[in-house]
Amino acid sequence: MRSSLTSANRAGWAFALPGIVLILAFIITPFFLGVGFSLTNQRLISPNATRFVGLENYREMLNIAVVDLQAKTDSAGKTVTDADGQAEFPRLRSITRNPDTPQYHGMQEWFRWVSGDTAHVVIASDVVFWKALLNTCIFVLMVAPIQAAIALGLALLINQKLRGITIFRTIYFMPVVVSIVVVSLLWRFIYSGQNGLLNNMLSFLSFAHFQPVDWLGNPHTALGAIITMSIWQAVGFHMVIWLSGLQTIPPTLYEAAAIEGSSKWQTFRYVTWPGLRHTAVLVLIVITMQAFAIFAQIDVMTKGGPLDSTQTLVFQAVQRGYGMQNIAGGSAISVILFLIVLVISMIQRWLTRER
Amino acid sequence: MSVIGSDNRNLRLGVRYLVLILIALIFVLPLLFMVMSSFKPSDELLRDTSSLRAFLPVGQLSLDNYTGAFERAPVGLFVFNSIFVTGTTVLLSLVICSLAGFSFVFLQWRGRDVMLSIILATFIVPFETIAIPLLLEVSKLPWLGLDGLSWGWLDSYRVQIIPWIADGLTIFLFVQYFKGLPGELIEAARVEGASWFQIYRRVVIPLSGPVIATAAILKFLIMYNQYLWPLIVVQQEQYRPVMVGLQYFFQLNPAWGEIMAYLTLITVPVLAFYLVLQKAFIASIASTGVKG
Amino acid sequence: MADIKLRGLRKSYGAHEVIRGVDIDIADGEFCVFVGPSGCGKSTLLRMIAGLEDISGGTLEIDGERVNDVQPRERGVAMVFQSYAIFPHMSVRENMAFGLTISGASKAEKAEKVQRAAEILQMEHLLDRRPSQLSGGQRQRVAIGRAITRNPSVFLFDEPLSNLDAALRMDMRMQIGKLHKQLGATMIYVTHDQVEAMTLADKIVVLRDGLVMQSGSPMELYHNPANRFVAGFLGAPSMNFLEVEVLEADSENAKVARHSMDPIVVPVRGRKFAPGDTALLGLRPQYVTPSTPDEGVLHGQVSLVERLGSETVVDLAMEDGTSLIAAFSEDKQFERGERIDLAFDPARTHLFHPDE
Amino acid sequence: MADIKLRGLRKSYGAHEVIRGVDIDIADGEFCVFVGPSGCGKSTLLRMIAGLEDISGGTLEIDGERVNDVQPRERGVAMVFQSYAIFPHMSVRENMAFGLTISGASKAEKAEKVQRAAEILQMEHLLDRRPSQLSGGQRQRVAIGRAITRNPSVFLFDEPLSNLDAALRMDMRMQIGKLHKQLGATMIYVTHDQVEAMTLADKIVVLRDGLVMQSGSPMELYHNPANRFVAGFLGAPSMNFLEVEVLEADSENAKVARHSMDPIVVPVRGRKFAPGDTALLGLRPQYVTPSTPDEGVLHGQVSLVERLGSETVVDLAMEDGTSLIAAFSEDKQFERGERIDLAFDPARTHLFHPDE
Amino acid sequence: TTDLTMWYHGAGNKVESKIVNQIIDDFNKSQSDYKVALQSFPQNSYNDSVTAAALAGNLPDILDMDGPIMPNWTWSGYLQPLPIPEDHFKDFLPGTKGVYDGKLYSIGLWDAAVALYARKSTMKELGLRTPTLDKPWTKDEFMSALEAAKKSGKFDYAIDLGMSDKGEWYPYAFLPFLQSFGGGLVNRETYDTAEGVLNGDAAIAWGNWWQSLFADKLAPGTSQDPAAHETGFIDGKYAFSWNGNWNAVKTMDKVDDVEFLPAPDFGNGSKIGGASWQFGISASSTAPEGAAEFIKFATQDKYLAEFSDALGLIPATKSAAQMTKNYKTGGPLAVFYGLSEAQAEKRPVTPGYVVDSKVFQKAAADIADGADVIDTLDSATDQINADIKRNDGYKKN
Ligand SMILES: Nc1ncnc2c1ncn2[C@@H]1O[C@H](COP(=O)(O)OP(=O)(O)OP(=O)(O)O)[C@@H](O)[C@H]1O
Ligand SMILES: Nc1ncnc2c1ncn2[C@@H]1O[C@H](COP(=O)(O)OP(=O)(O)OP(=O)(O)O)[C@@H](O)[C@H]1O
Ligand SMILES: [Mg+2]
Ligand SMILES: [Mg+2]
Repeated sequence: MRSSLTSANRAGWAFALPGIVLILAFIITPFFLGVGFSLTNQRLISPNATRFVGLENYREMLNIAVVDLQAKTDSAGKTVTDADGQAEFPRLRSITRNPDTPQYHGMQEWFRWVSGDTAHVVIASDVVFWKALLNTCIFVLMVAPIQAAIALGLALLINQKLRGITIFRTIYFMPVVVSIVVVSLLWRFIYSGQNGLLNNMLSFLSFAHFQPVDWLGNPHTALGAIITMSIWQAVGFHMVIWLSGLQTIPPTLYEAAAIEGSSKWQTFRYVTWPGLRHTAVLVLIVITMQAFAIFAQIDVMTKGGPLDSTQTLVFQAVQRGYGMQNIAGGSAISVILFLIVLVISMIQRWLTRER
Repeated sequence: MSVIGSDNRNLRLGVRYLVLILIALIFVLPLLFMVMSSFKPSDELLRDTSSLRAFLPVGQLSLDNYTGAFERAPVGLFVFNSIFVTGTTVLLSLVICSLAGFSFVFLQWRGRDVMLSIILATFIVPFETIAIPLLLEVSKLPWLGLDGLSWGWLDSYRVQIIPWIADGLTIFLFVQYFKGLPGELIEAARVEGASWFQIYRRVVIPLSGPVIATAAILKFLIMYNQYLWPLIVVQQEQYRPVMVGLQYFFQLNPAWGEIMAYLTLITVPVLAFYLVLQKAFIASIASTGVKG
Repeated sequence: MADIKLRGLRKSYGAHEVIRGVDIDIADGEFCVFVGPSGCGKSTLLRMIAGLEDISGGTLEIDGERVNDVQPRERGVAMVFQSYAIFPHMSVRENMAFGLTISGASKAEKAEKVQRAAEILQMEHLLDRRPSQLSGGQRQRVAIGRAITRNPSVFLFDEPLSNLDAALRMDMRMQIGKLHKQLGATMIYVTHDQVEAMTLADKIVVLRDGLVMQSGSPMELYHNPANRFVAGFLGAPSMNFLEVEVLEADSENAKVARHSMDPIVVPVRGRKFAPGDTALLGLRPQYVTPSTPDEGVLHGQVSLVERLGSETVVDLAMEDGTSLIAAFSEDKQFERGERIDLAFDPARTHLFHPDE
Repeated sequence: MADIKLRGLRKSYGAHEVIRGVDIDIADGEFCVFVGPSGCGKSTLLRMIAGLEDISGGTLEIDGERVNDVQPRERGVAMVFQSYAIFPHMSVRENMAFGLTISGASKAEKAEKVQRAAEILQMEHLLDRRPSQLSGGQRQRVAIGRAITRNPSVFLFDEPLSNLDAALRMDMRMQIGKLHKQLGATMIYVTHDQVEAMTLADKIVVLRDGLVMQSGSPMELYHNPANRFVAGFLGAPSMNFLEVEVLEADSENAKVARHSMDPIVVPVRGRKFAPGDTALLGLRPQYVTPSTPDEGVLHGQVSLVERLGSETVVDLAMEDGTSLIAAFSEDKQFERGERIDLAFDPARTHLFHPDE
Repeated sequence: TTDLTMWYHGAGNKVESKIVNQIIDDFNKSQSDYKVALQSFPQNSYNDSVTAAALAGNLPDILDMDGPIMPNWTWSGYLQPLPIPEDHFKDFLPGTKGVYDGKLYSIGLWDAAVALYARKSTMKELGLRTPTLDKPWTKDEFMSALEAAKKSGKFDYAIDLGMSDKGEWYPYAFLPFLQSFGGGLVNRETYDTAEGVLNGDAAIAWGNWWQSLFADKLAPGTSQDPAAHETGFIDGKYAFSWNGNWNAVKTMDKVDDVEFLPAPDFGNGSKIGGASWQFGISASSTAPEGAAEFIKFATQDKYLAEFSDALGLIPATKSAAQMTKNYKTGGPLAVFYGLSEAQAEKRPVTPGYVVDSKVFQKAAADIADGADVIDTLDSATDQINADIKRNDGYKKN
């Protein structure tokens, strides 16, 4: 229903206009330029003319297939096995570099699973992209809930009326004010595999039972290490957002709840949490967006390694756009990222809509 | 107060503080490492990284790293540039984004909802991915300065400021907050004859302390930590900000001591900014708090 | 100068219609009071006049002009909100001066007007407080203060005195009455307080479920309620309704009787009854007087006594099981269960159809 | 079961002391009403009893135990807030059931109790609304509903009926009275409504500026006010105070006179006066009766008439310039400027020292 | 006078800046036709800055660049050939000359070299032969030296390869190993494919060897922290270090008996990377003659020597070398001059190198981290080929 009284076409436009113009000029326009690039073979620098290639860049990135490898057999027709008794398979290059299967040329293995004498290999033209996509999703799925929850916990903790609480408030916030680049540099020392602080501390705390871990050098721990550090760095910011949400809840509601005999948890459940609805939407969306944009940590700490275990989409977009001078490819990643995040934020908003 | 009660109370209080302090350690130690290291010679600080010494002011402490940092790079200039660019952007951004947020929440106009969705969608675009098209764009934009019309914004403060003023996230922050303000206050002001701008100025903004602080901090951090953008749009040292300046220290042999000194130096203004804001923030909450 | 005309005004929230076609004329300078049960739409109507709610149907005219789509700030109204709506970030002084600040009044003017309002409201000592440091009644007075520092042509008050004590309320009531005379402004006033309604109003509008039940001068409504609802709504304690049988009726009077009450002749005030009809005899508690058993028309046993000092309200269980409220303008002592006999002046009763 | 003892209770906000040493005993099951001017500290006192405000001095005992430092949730009280404090994100139903939800009551129990409360409050049709969709009075009823669905041993009501219309208010008042009898719970009730205070209270406590002026049964306070403040505060319109000169006085009576009023003998009710003293003669407006010029003791000109239907309040300008309010329990018509003569029963007057 | 702008990558490097400024001052004073103004950039981000400026049409007259990127910039049209006859630089080390398409586009004041850092004492203790330029270690000798070091138990790792420095260091320092094995990054004749070069048998052999270094814990892997890289050899945690000559002076200060050994020969000769920073003239320069004047002025022996003394880099000419304290005959670093002269091989001279180097870097890191050697090399090959295809073979048109 359109309301005639609150409608103020001119005032409304006038107030929003500066913001809209700026966003249009400096975000939307370049973004669409980028979308345009992703449909060409645009290079960062090149004397060659730019060509329209349609969805070629996307096809190259998304192209994926499953091929089967049959275990090697000896002259007797028996399956050759290696030392561990596992069937041995021919190399993938017998397919990807085989003139008979040109459709698989230029594709690499992403992962495989073996059933009996057959190995099913998922191959893709752009394995790194798929890995980056997967890692980014893992990163977001880990960081968003954990960071939001810890931040809320901290906010509740420092929302107490205690002497000197602002000191703690400031301390918890401190990592936020330090640039993520700086933080990543510092944590590289902490995570160091041989004599890193973390290893030494853990070993001290466990009375030397702890085996040093090469946190950033081990494909199994690298992403986790980066997740932990990212949460550590940004949690203070979200704590402050939660805090300001907490402080907008009218004290009388707490009083009413107290009178009604509600316990701490019940007060949280029935008063605090519902009162934080707007804030929760905000925090979740902000964290998700920031998490999807993860770049600096990777750039400083691992450059996507080891073994692509920390590749992420934005890192890849930058790597391609600048490092590999393939602006078209980089733009295509950005567009895909945009679409993913758009869908997610629409789902998020739908889930948290006003009912 | 009974004796038992007070003991219990003190115990509970003690536990609370203990928890607070333990958590504080987690947050403060890496930064302590940074600060302490800035007083140590490079090789010593590297050696110390493996032990608790990293957090302690032990060894040969001196200010050499600081003098070294100042010799290596015009630190003062970089800090000034960053603060100037950041400060200007934050101020403009708060004004422009809060106006937009106000318009989206309290006013109704044709195309409002569509516009809002579009703007909110923009904060999904990571900057890294639009940097190049944006660079191409700003290198061709006109500017009317004191010395007449010129083309191209490169090598200036404005190129570091203007594109960053408005962003979807800041507008979103304001929109979310404004939605939660009691509508009747706006109504009261309207009946009192206030124009929309007066409502914005005198009612909404004074009540928006928390969100202004949040948005300011966020923007400040984003701006202060700018790296890629100034790197590609600014060629002259005179306009370089602190994060580009950090690269001065990564030579073939990074001067870790000086790096730590530099990091400490550039972190101080942000911390100061936060402390000031926090005070304002708390004051604004105290004054707007409602009692039953 | 502003006269206000509501013509077939309607308001819906979704499918729920809360104002269902209201016509009211408020003359320039008139003091009009809206009364009605909680939730009947008084605040909504006021907010529509102020321009804070969209009008779903009908027209609203101020000063002869259709203002359905005019912004509140252009309507020249001041309003006291039921929920106060004072600005938490401003001191009392700033709150009161808000309208003046907005219109760019000089410092001196602001200071003077605020000072005057504060005197009227007896809150000069609170001018520098924040709203959070005020009691409920004090907040309400700030809201009134904000409205009266301006000189609008229309005042809208939404239960402005509900949180004040009797003495202060009386005082404020008189101040508002005075203000009305002085300024000659049109005032629309929502209240639950009958005294306020009766004493302040030039015209009372009784609402029910989004419809106007009756409007007119206080005495008109009190003495000639248009229907049973209005009769019951005005006056405290409210009118008793006794079921009676019509024995005879003409255009002036009717003869009615009921179990254990001898037939009496009562005025029909324009209503039509036929013999044999069942009717309701309306009898204000104040018009019932104690009497001797043989003079008395009504007899009952005291089931509840409320002593208010200058008045005593008695709830009587009558022989046929119905109850009757009687109010005596004296402090009287009754025992529960005591039997009393009552008389009343038939000329002061009202006769209604049961389904009105 | 809970009796409540306040002993020397104090409360300061910074340097500002708003409760300045209050002693009150409230017996188990008693219905105690706090009255007093706006800002005198009623809400603060209530909030202190509830445990929502720190106690700056003195002790508060519930059921014989000192509870100064006990958490609200452990005090077993239910409270209706002056500002309602209903949860905006819950439906009316959920709001009312809140206390039960908290204590883990079964669904059936919640449904039943909410249903009962809704019936009492006449808001069954609103149960699924959100607070933002309710009118002021409806919100207030939700707050009452939340308190009464539980069975606490102490009820605290802060002006619970201020936003309701007369009829509903009377109804609610009776419901609360009934509830009190049924549950036998201790109730403390803040109100500005004299009728509520007089009818509900076992004991009324009159407060002023953070101090208790008098406490006792309604009739005690009405007929034997301890001081001029209480006398003026209770009763509406409030008592007239006429300056008189004491001619003679003993322990029982005093003979007083004033310009243009012949000497009369009035009771001193324990106060001491000496001949030649100036005193104030308190005279309730209801106890003034019209009379013939020669019987009349007071003479004046009508300066204001307020007709309330069953009562008529007249403001008289007397010959010496002071004004006098008279209330007649009838609808009477007076002209402004009309001269009237009044009589009163000296035995019903009160005599006060001027500086009380 | 004509104003010339010049960009240089030395921001933050006090010594380097001082000399560059000195040269510019001298030049400006030496004549009155041209006036050079300097803008310094931090090295790490220098290429990005130049690329951005080029995109925005904002290049200076004179700029310096890392050797291997020159073909790319030339191909993209940023640079113009130096208007200086080639024999002007005939005495210059081959690594300092940026030739593409038969034309000289850039000239360096110095070259850099990599050597195997070792302690004399360690060598003796482990009983190792000291390799020479003429007779470098073979692969087996090298590996047994590492094994010996590991077995001695005195070191955390036998050799530090500098794996923490994930940048141009990888191709610069490790590509020569691959070349010594007989492999390469791309076909150096046609520059149109990497097939068979980067994933041929020689390359696979290299990959297996490379992986074994880390699998056998002879060298710290990609997660090595920068601190360990810097202090490890000096603190005696590593027996050997594969390191650049720019670290030589500093190491000599701390380790008296350090010596610099030539690269081992893995079958196809000892090889190290060549080509360091060089000066060139932008295509958009309006006064190329002036720029050329400056370049000629700056490449005088005295400045070459000055740079070398200050930074420890190899001066571009023999005559300049004689003027330095480290590289004159018998000087402590003279060995590097020989290394550079004898072993330096340029990285592939193709515009595609920018991408190739990134691909190599990732492949080397992945193999070190344990990835399948053949699959990784295949994948790298595919990427390079795809890039070449995407750029229409990097042909000029
Ligand atoms: N936070 C505060 N700081 C300072 N003064 C306060 C604060 N809260 C209340 N007061 C003052 O304390 C006094 C008592 O307030 P309280 O709310 O108890 O009054 P009340 O008797 O309930 O009045 P009302 O009938 O108007 O609701 C008032 O004068 C009020 O201005
Ligand atoms: N936003 C809304 N959505 C749906 N119904 C609403 C909304 N606001 C008010 N109502 C309903 O409209 C009716 C009229 O409300 P209004 O506030 O005008 O009542 P009122 O006469 O002022 O009552 P009170 O005396 O209790 O303040 C009520 O029944 C209320 O429940
Ligand atoms: Mg209302
Ligand atoms: Mg109160």
